[in-house]
Amino acid sequence: MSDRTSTINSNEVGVFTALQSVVGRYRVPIGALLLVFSVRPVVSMDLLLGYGAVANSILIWMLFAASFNILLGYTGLLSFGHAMFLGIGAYVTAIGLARFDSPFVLSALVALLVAGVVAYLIARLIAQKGEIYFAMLTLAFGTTAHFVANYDPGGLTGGTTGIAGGAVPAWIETERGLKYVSLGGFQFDWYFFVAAAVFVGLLCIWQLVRSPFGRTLVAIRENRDLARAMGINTYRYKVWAFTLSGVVAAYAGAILEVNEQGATLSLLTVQTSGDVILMTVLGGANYFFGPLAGAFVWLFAEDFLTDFETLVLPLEQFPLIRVDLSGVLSYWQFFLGLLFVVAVVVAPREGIWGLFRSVVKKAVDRIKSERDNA
Amino acid sequence: MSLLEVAGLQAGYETGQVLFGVDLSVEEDEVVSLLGRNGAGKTTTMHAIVGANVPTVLGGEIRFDGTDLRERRNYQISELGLSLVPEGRRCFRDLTVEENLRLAANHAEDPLSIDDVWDQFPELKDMHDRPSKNMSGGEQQMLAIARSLITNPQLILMDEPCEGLAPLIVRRIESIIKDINGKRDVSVLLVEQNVAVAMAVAERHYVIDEGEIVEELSTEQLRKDEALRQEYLGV
Amino acid sequence: MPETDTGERPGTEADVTDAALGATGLTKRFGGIVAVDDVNIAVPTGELRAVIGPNGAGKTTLFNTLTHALAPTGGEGYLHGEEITHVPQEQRPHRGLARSFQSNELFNELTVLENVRIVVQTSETGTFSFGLLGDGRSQHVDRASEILESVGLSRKRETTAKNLSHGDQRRLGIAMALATDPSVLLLDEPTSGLGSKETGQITDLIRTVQEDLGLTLMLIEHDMGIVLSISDRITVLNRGRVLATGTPAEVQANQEVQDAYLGGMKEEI
Amino acid sequence: MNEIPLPGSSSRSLSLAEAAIWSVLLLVTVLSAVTRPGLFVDQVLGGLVYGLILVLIALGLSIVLGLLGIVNFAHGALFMLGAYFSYQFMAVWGVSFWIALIAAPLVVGLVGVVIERGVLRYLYDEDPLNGLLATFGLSLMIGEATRAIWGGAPKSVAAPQILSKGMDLGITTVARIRLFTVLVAVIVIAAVYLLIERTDFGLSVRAGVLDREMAEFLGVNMNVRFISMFVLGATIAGLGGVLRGTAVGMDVAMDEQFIILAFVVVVVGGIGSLFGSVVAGLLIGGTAYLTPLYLSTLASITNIEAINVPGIGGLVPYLVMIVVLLVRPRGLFGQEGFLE
Repeated sequence: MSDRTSTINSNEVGVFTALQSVVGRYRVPIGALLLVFSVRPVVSMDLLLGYGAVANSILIWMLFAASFNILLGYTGLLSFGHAMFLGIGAYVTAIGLARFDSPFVLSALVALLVAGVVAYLIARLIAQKGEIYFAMLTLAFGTTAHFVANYDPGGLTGGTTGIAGGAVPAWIETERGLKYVSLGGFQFDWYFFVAAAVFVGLLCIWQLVRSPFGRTLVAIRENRDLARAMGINTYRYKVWAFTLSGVVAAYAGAILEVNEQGATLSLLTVQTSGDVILMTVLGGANYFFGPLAGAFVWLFAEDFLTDFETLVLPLEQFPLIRVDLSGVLSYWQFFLGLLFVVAVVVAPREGIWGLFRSVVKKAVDRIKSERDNA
Repeated sequence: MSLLEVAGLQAGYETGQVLFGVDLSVEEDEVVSLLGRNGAGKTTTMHAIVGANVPTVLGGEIRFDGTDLRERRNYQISELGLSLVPEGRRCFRDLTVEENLRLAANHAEDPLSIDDVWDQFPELKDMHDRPSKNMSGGEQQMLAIARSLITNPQLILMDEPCEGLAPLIVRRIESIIKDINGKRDVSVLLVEQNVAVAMAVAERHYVIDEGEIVEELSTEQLRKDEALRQEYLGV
Repeated sequence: MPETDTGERPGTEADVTDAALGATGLTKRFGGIVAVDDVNIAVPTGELRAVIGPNGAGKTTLFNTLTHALAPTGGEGYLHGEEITHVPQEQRPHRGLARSFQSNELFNELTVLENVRIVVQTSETGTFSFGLLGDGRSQHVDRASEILESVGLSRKRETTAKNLSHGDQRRLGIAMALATDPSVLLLDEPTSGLGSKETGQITDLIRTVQEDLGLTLMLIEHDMGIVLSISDRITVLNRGRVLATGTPAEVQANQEVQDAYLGGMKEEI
Repeated sequence: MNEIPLPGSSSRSLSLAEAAIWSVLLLVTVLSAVTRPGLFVDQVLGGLVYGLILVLIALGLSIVLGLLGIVNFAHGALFMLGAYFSYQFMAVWGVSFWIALIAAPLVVGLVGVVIERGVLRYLYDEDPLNGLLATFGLSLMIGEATRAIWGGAPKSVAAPQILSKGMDLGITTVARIRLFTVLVAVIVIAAVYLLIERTDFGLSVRAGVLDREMAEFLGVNMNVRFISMFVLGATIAGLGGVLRGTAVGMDVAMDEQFIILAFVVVVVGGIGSLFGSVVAGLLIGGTAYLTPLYLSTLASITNIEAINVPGIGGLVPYLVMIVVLLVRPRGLFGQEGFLE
């Protein structure tokens, strides 16, 4: 639990120096910073994918999953319609760029505003419903958003084809399939822009969940009746949690729009909403980094397992067993689904990140006790 | 050998142990009461005996008619002739009176006929097709007792059957308990806070406090021992 | 309206508009069952009022109705002379009316300090506050620590609430109620499930906070020893109705109370 | 402070507006039926078949939800498996439709046993969200397994001769398999109703829904009943899959599409009410098929082509649900306090 706020245990304070305590206190932003700039180098390693193109989407989906976890992990609300806000972010930005020739920043700001207003209005209608009803109603509103985009009102959304042409900001340059940002004479890799933007988004979420507002959300998740008895207006907190989570999702959507050079209808499907649930729970809704881990594993596995063909044991150099897995692993979702089911049954809020933490903690404890014994 | 024999029973919940060695027994054809203030462990004892989901039994023995109850699942106790009238009645709210009774009879070894029950509880017969949620507290309590009785048990465990009921109804329930004990030779273990009710129907009384039986006495002794009533029952 | 009376005789109450906490004709029905039946109550400022009655008498439902955790079916509620019948539950702590729960209701996964700190924060910022800037840990910690000190939980401030002992959970519940900075405090069986040693400690704690903070207290309690020793006056409930109200001596002497609640020893059957 | 009003507390004093709405509906119905009788009958029947298929899935969902408190997202996958198993029986092994009609649902029932024993029993008495999430993962697994075994391309099977012909109703022709679907669904629904309301087994199941532990104290072995009801629900969903697969074919997307709509049916009908599920299934099937027709009728009368929204039929179930839940928070026949 302590991961959320990086609480410093009182017995640790004596041990850590002041510097270490600052690191401990800000370990979430520091971790996030390290994370966003290491995703591409890591996935590009030969042992893993050998290429880094997927890193951009991984980062954006991490942010999207983290925005979703404001609801599921911190407030305890399960939404089946979160894709709606990712989609609004992408669509409104694309409409601004392609249909009104407005600059990217303005389009994106309008996108966040629209997402916020839509989320606020929906939340006011449904925030007080029981969890099953809440999930079903978010699903209904999400489906409605998909319908509207598909209906192509006023030729804005482009129907089934989505918005493809003219939806890239002027400061994006493409060379041989790779995107570069060119701002005021500087030119740098699009990946760094995504990393910085995602980092800013993660920082906002971190600040949100550690703020008094965010801690109140956790209290509501833990015991709604007690929260009310102690003077907390649970309804308004839920409404604003839903709204802010929608705005951050739209922010991820705006970045995704540039990354994919347009908005596609698939962003608004129930499947997208389902994927973000799967990622978040698989990664561990209990932790700030849980959904990020889940998004990474999900998207990485998609590329890695689909490419994976032959399993050689124990080592490439000494092949004793050679299994052709290409036929099986192309159905990678089956195995991730299995992992997901096991995670929910064994420890529903822990996920991969919780498992990773407890393994690390055990190892540290063992080293400590060995050192003490010696 | 006693009909019900509980020895050294320890039990508790997630939040901590509640029973620290309860010893009690019920003989055939006897009405015994288990007295104690709130939180003393009365309902926990009852639930431990019948094998409820909570509490967890941590140690001790529970024997009914020679059978080790700890080996039995909660749905296997009724076939042994042990029946529970739980705290708060727990009638199936959407089922009618007759359905409540039929359900119990369906799963008993040698049930009474429904007419036997109507004879004992004529007021229930008049409302046989009414869902139990539409009945008053007293009527629901009658139904809960009737539901136990129709399984033709050897022993009924009753958990505060007079809770929140008007004096007239309390009298009626007292007479029912005496009646089923007298006419049908059913033993009753009665959990009560109301000493008057316990003294009216039971011959022998256990007093439980902080998870242990602290006293076992006759009605006469209980009547006389004001200090004990003050200390353990707050009376 | 109840009689305007000094409240000397058992079964009578002072004027609700003079009282810290009051109710007239308060009623709560569940389907066919009347759990709280036309209850008049008026607890003067600074009084410690015990509510007793057999199981199922409607004591907790009375608390739930007074705090609007359950909307009353009829009647009015008053706080410091002001009518609050329709004030929502979450606003009442901000007006000075707080409560603890019979079962241990806590924010289970949070630490002891966090449990109290969130209530302090709520008490200072209102039923809703954006409070997006700042750090949830540093604000209001001092006040929360002070309260934990006063209930004797300082050493356990970093313990997760669900891992506390039963007695400490009760303390934490009281600490959270105190953190709302109440003028009127309702305690629902603060000693239930505790051993005699812990019961004594909690009783002392209740007495201390009442004296230190000048609280008006209303308390559901089964232990007659505690009730007789600490309460100024006692209200006896039976089947949802007020049977009698008076000083411990008056209530003990009341025949009706003897019959209905205390076991009716003299009653012949 | 609390300036936000709580939704869903509307009054019942809208009789005039209601009367207006009903009379407009009636008028449009009559107009549609008169101007395009063939299409009207087609749509009514289409809605009926579609709605009944939804009811077949919703029955199992509703039972599992009421009895075990689990929102079984994998129930749609069982429905899909029914269709694919019938394909395996009929197209691959060459078994007759009539045998597949019985055998495929039974095999689905077996899969149900595996799911119940392998996963769901660990989730009883847990947070309902966990059940929803775990079964969501299961449906993903079954979906991928289906894709791996039978491929991603749509499949179809040939209905037997007697059902493949059309039946001439004068104004339109109806495929007999659709009428057969209606017949089977009605029989199944009636049988489930009788089982639950009229038998001792059903009595013990109803008691278990209300207070599981008390029923066990009275000697009911609830576990056995839970498993049987789960398997029954799975089998019925499988049967629905066979009927749907035979009538219009199958693909791997039918899982998600139908489970979501079946949930909509359960929620609109009111969680815990079988009768509500039946009514809601027919309501949703009917509105999904009739709304496009009504809108096109309205468009042709008023000459406003914009009314004729393409693809509106797919959205109607959700709109119905939003409206129903905002007006009646527990659905049409839902009970107080259930899963709130």
